[in-house]
Amino acid sequence: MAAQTRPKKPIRWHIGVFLAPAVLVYTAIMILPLAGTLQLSLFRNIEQSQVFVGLSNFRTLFGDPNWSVNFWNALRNNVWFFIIHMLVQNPIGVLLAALLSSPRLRFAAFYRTAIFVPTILSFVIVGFAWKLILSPIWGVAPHLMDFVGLKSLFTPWLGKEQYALTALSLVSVWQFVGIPMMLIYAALLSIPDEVIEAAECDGITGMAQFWKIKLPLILPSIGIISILTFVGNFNAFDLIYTAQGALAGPNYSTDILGTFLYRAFFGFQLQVGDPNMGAAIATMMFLIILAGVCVYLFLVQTRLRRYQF
Amino acid sequence: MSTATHSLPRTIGAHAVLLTYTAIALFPVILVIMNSFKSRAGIFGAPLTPPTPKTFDLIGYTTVIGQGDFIHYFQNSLVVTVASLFFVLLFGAMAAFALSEYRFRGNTMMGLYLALGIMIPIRLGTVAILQLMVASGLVNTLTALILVYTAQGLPLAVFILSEFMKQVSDDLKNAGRIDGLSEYTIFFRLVLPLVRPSMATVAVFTMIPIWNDLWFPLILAPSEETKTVTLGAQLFLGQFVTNWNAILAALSLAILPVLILYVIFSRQLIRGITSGAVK
Amino acid sequence: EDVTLNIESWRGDDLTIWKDKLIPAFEAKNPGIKVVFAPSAPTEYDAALGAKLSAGSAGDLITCRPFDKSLELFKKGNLADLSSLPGMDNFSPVAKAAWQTDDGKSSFCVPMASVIHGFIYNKDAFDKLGLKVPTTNEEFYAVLDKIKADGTYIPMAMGTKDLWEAATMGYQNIGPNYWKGEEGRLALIKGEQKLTDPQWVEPYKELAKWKPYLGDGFEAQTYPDSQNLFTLGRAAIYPAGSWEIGLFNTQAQFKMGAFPPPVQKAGDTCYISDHTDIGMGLNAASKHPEEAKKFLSWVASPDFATIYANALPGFFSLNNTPVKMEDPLAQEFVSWRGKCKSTIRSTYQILSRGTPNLENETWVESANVINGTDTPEAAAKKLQDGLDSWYKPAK
Amino acid sequence: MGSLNIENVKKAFGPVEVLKGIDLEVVDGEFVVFVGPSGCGKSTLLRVIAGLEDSTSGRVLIDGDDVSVTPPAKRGIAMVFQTYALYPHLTVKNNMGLGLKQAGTPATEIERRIKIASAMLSLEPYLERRPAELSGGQRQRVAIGRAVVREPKLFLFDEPLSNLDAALRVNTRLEIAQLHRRLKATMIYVTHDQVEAMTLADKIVVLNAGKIEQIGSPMELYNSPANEFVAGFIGSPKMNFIDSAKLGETAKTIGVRPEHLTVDAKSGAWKGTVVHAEHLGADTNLYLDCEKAGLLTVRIFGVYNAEPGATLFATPDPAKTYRFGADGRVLK
Amino acid sequence: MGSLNIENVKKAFGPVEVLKGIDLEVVDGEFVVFVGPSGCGKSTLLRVIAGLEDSTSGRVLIDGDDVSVTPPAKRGIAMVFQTYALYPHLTVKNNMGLGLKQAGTPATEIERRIKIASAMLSLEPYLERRPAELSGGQRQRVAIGRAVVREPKLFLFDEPLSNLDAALRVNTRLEIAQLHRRLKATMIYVTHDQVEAMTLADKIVVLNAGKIEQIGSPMELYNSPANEFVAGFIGSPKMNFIDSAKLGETAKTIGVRPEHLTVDAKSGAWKGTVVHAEHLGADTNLYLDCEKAGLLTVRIFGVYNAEPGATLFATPDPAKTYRFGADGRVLK
Ligand SMILES: Nc1ncnc2c1ncn2[C@@H]1O[C@H](COP(=O)(O)OP(=O)(O)OP(=O)(O)O)[C@@H](O)[C@H]1O
Ligand SMILES: Nc1ncnc2c1ncn2[C@@H]1O[C@H](COP(=O)(O)OP(=O)(O)OP(=O)(O)O)[C@@H](O)[C@H]1O
Ligand SMILES: [Mg+2]
Ligand SMILES: [Mg+2]
Repeated sequence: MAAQTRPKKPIRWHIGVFLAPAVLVYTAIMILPLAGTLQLSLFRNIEQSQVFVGLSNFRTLFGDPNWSVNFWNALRNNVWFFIIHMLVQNPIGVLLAALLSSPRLRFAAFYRTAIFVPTILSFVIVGFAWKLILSPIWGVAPHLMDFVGLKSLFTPWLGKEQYALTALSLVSVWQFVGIPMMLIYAALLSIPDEVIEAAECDGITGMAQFWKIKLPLILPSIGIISILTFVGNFNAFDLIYTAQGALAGPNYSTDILGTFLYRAFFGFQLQVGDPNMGAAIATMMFLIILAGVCVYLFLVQTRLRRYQF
Repeated sequence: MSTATHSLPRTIGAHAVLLTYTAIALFPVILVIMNSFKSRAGIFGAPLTPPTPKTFDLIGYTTVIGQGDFIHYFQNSLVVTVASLFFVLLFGAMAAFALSEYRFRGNTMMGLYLALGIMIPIRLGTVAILQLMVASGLVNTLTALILVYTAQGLPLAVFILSEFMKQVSDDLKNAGRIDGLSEYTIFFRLVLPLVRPSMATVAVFTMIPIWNDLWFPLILAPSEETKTVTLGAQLFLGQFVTNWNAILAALSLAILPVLILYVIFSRQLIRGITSGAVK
Repeated sequence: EDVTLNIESWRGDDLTIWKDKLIPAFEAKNPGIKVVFAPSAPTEYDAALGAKLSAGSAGDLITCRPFDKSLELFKKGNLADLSSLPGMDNFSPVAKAAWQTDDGKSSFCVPMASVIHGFIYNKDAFDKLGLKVPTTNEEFYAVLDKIKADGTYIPMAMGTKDLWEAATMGYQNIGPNYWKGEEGRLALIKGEQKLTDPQWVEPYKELAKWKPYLGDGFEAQTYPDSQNLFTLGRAAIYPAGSWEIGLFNTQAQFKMGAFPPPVQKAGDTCYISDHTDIGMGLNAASKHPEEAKKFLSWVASPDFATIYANALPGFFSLNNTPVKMEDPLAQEFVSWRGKCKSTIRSTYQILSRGTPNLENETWVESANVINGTDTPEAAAKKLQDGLDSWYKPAK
Repeated sequence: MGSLNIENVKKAFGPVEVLKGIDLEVVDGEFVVFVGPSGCGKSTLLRVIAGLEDSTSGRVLIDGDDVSVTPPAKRGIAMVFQTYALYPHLTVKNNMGLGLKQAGTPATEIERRIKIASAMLSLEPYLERRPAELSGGQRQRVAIGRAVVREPKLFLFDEPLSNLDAALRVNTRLEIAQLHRRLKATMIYVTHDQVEAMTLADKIVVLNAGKIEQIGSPMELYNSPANEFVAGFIGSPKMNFIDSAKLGETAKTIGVRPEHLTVDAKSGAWKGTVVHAEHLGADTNLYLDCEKAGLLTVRIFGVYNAEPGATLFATPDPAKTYRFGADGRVLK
Repeated sequence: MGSLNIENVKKAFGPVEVLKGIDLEVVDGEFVVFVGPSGCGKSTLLRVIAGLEDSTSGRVLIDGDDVSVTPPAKRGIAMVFQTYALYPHLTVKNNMGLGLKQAGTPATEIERRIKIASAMLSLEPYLERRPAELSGGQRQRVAIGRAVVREPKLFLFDEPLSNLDAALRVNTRLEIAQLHRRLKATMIYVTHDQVEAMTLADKIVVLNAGKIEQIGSPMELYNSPANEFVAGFIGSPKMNFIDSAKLGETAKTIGVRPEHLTVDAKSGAWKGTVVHAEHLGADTNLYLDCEKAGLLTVRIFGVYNAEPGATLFATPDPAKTYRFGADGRVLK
């Protein structure tokens, strides 16, 4: 592009300096160990030594019904888990952020903190608290439903195959609504007041203002939230594990890729961990998530316009 | 903005929605805390009523306190969380700035590379990480935890921060360049202060999993000197599976510190927002 | 300079006992050796231990799960061979079987305790309703019916949410009476019997009958829920493992009794699950193997057995030297060893080595059967099919 | 239809009082220009009128109704912001059309109005661009266009032409004047440009430090300023103020506009030395250092050649000399 | 020290070519003003000089060195942005001081320079405020102050006075002129204000649609514009262009500046009707509709009363009449 007479650009060392610490720590402590683990998927432990077997672990994973049935089940459940988050968690998060960011709202700090409280709790606490609440024995949920005259609708949700996954997804939504809320809130606050004021003068108020002015300006943040939800959901493990155990009962109805991977990799109860098959599952999870992230990075993100304020 | 831009029904509506959701968000937490102050019979008999003189009982707390040196565990957690947070935010913001500000070959690939970390649970790398720490003699030190958490927190931080950094006005950075500021100064003096709200957001996101993590303290630093609060609490959670007084008390105690930390950060966040939103 | 030995364990519950009783007793006799009991949560134990062993940062002494889990560690070279450890001969071959190679040649963990299954009941409730302890199936259901009809108590406290309750407290508890303990278990391993045989399906049929006697919403009832239901006096019978004794003693405000799993017909031989559950091995990479062995020898001694069994009623010593126990309920449980034939859980040895894992599947299917989502026959067939897919016993 | 009454409006930001009691009456269809030094509160007053800022006290009435709690959207106003405040995500066309679309105006009508406005503002080539791809002046024109298409009863313009070049500025000024005549809308217009103020206004309001100094038609202000401030503010170059002490007059200060001084090489009232000459083409500004009167600016029509250092005599037009008392007020 | 050479610089945004080959030489210490219609590329050219925008081709030399790859920070320049680009999180004082602090200037020296600059720009009361708490004009002054305190060898000003009131504008203009003399720095200045351009510039560069139309001293441009565009652009009100066809001349167009027409009620060259009279105080603009010459603007010094509809005769000064050919160029 430039004329030949132009001198070469000097090397921009600062880019390296900015990247170096993160890249070094991250590579040494995260990427190398993980790569080491994922390559196990190409090996098999035979007589206490690792033997290269190519893709045969993957053949087992997809060919052997003992593995494939579980894998597809976990994947299906995981997709449902994700759908619920996208349909419930993110809209609620956006709604709450939109309400919170309305100017001069009283108690905004209180609401924001309160709504974020579940997000800061550990899975142990969340799992435990909700098991207690939904437990038919302790009776909080039936009590409450009695209160509004819906007691007849109560069932032991966490114990029923048809409800357990949805119930847990909703618990997870409850826990994580704070994250989309905070991100959107930060994005909304960075919209200049004057643009909003111009809209007020233009007669674009209330809902219309949200849809036509604010939403387009926070779309990049919504994009981020969607991809973070996707990544988070396909990596999810802890909540199911603390609430339903590693076997993700009843009858594997709450089994997602994370729990499936955990059982395979680390073993469970009498089941001895199989790092090779575990690595094969992890590789599949990784590829699924990577595909999603690439779709986002290369198809979605480049199309979302960002505005500088 | 002015009162004229507000309508009363809309304000009431907003409060109604927020209050409802606040109730949903807080209910389980309040339930746990409330019942932690009740006797066993009280917990089961009337879970929804606050402690009455008859059901009030601190037995749970007396059981829990004195189960180990919790002040010390707390210090450990604090050191680990704050130090990791510092490095995640610093390194993460630096890398995010490089990715969002400069166009260079491999920019997107570098972004993707730095995002790989959120796609695989770091747990899977445990053995290699542990070997690394054993080799470098860092087992049972807080440094090991700080390193791991820093690595673990970076991908998300870079991902979110680079998005927010793209919103900082070019003219502003250019004004800095014209003013003779080096790229480093532009980053530290101009960009960092302006993305403070998102830094605070990222800080909160990063802090939670670190504070709540069980696995790495268990593997890398389980010794009495380096134990974290969560690990300490988990141990006696296991111990009292059926002692609900103790469990509820332990849960309540576990909620407190992280709540305090969060409130501190969110203060920062508000301050960041009010000073950063100046356009 | 004192040598410090670290014990890896999943028994966080025993922390105080180790700290206050066992370790001081050992240290008093062995100056120069310090012992630290460092438990992790049961759910994390195996994974964490595996990682630490691979990386070389695990403690000197390893608490052993029974059978394959520990065998695997031994095969990998993580556990030292303890066949010649002084004190190993204090244990019967049956006791040692859980921590031996398949050929029985090498032992790698010192057996510590076993647990016995049965039913604990609320004596006050039985007295109030005028019930007699059941010995046969018929009596058992009669008692359950009466409790149900009365309505004051939930007849039986068990939930299926945690899965393993259904398998361990249900299937493994009553099963030995049907498959005749060791006889059936070994035949299964040899391939002479199948899980679809009547003696293996029958226990499921019984479990399926339990459903009406369980509390409302038992599908979502967790193990601690069951414990609480019983100790708060809201349930009359609790399908139990003997490890509950310690806890129940402190929590229940009523008198308790225990009975072994009822037999099919009066006069039948009774079988009980007396399951070797916990042992202790030596980390092959330990820097202080001599001191550690000294400690293990002490664990194998009757001294240890006495302190341990009394401190933890319900964990019964496997030592040949009989241990004098104070707790009446524990005495009741252990007395069944004399009346009935002992066996261990059917799925533990060899059969859970492959994929699918028979133990895990048994958890899931036992819960399914009680929940009514699978018939006993279907459940049995699933289990056998799974087993067949990888287990080819030499005939 | 578009009358405006402002009654004793005050506005403070924290401890700083920015508007110190403004009273103003604007009749329907009037074109009112606010002028005043930078920071005197012009934008703030506009924002109070628009309802974007609460006044600390006082009332704003539009068409006789107190609008203190009426949202901006319901006040029937359009505003051009000093900082443009364009919607960054919308094209120029949609920036202009959004308000109309929201109001349910038919698409063809929207199209028509945008066409007219963009022609008037020479924006046609940029209709599909986004604000970030426009130059400063182009953005400002979009902001004007956005207000214009809505045809409200009350326009608020905050320095709408400051970034335009002279030619465009004259054109746009004429277009605004025409718009004013055509729509018969009331317009309130903030500007720093003397020409704009003088040519557009029916009435100029001179603000200073949050207070109104004088209200009047352009020529009223030019010819009979109420006080020294207004006299100095209206007219460019600024009126010369001469300390009377030196001249032996009764008034505190004597004021003469540069255009009301004549120079002569030979004789005149005040003898001085040329310090600097500014050649603007159509006229020339001479800066004379006079013995008696101090530094004087003299404005001469056409090109006038005077070398710095030369001696010249300046003579004021006695009919156009102002006398100010110690309080700054004009003495008659 | 501060010379600048621009050689055939081109700049395109995607398909749109904004600068179409600019050649310019600025000697050390010169004051150069860029003028041109909105959107013609003035800001873009400044940004290329500053190094904020890569030119598509061509070279920029500062002091003879090709700075194409020198980062802005190393070019020894200061710039005032059209959008101000203040640091929102810093106080006025720190906005001005940051660059100096970065350069390691001693604190007392920083303090001193800020003091001088803020006095010169009347910013003292606002030193502790943040940009959001300032009015438009105040922000603009801060932006100027930030550039001024650095005393670089090359200043770039992008419409630095557009938001200031007349008085302040004159003052600041004089201060900039003084600064220029004192620092002997080179200054490049974009403005739409004729007075600023005429009074400040050593050399005015007239840009149009990405090309240079003419370069020259202010009076050169005023007296001998190279073409119709420059003639129309320099001088306000704009030169009258009369279609020669109606007058029977050889040139395509005849140009007469408004100030070079005289009016008389009785006789003159072109008879016309008064359409509108603008009273600016110091002078009056008359719009005459002439039978032969079309609509003419006449600028008259002082107040001139003419009712719309009255008949007047306008006469051009033949010595100051321009003749343009079909290509727009001046015919001599
Ligand atoms: N990022 C961009 N993408 C596309 N076109 C652009 C971009 N920036 C500027 N332009 C166009 O380039 C042209 C020149 O812009 P520039 O800002 O240099 O104008 P200017 O002479 O400074 O105008 P003004 O006096 O209005 O500030 C304009 O027509 C503008 O629309
Ligand atoms: N948010 C605020 N907080 C504190 N002071 C403010 C705030 N906004 C404006 N001011 C101050 O109020 C005064 C009036 O500001 P305003 O914007 O109305 O001035 P203006 O007359 O429009 O000036 P300009 O001609 O420079 O645009 C200024 O001195 C300004 O510093
Ligand atoms: Mg203003
Ligand atoms: Mg510009």
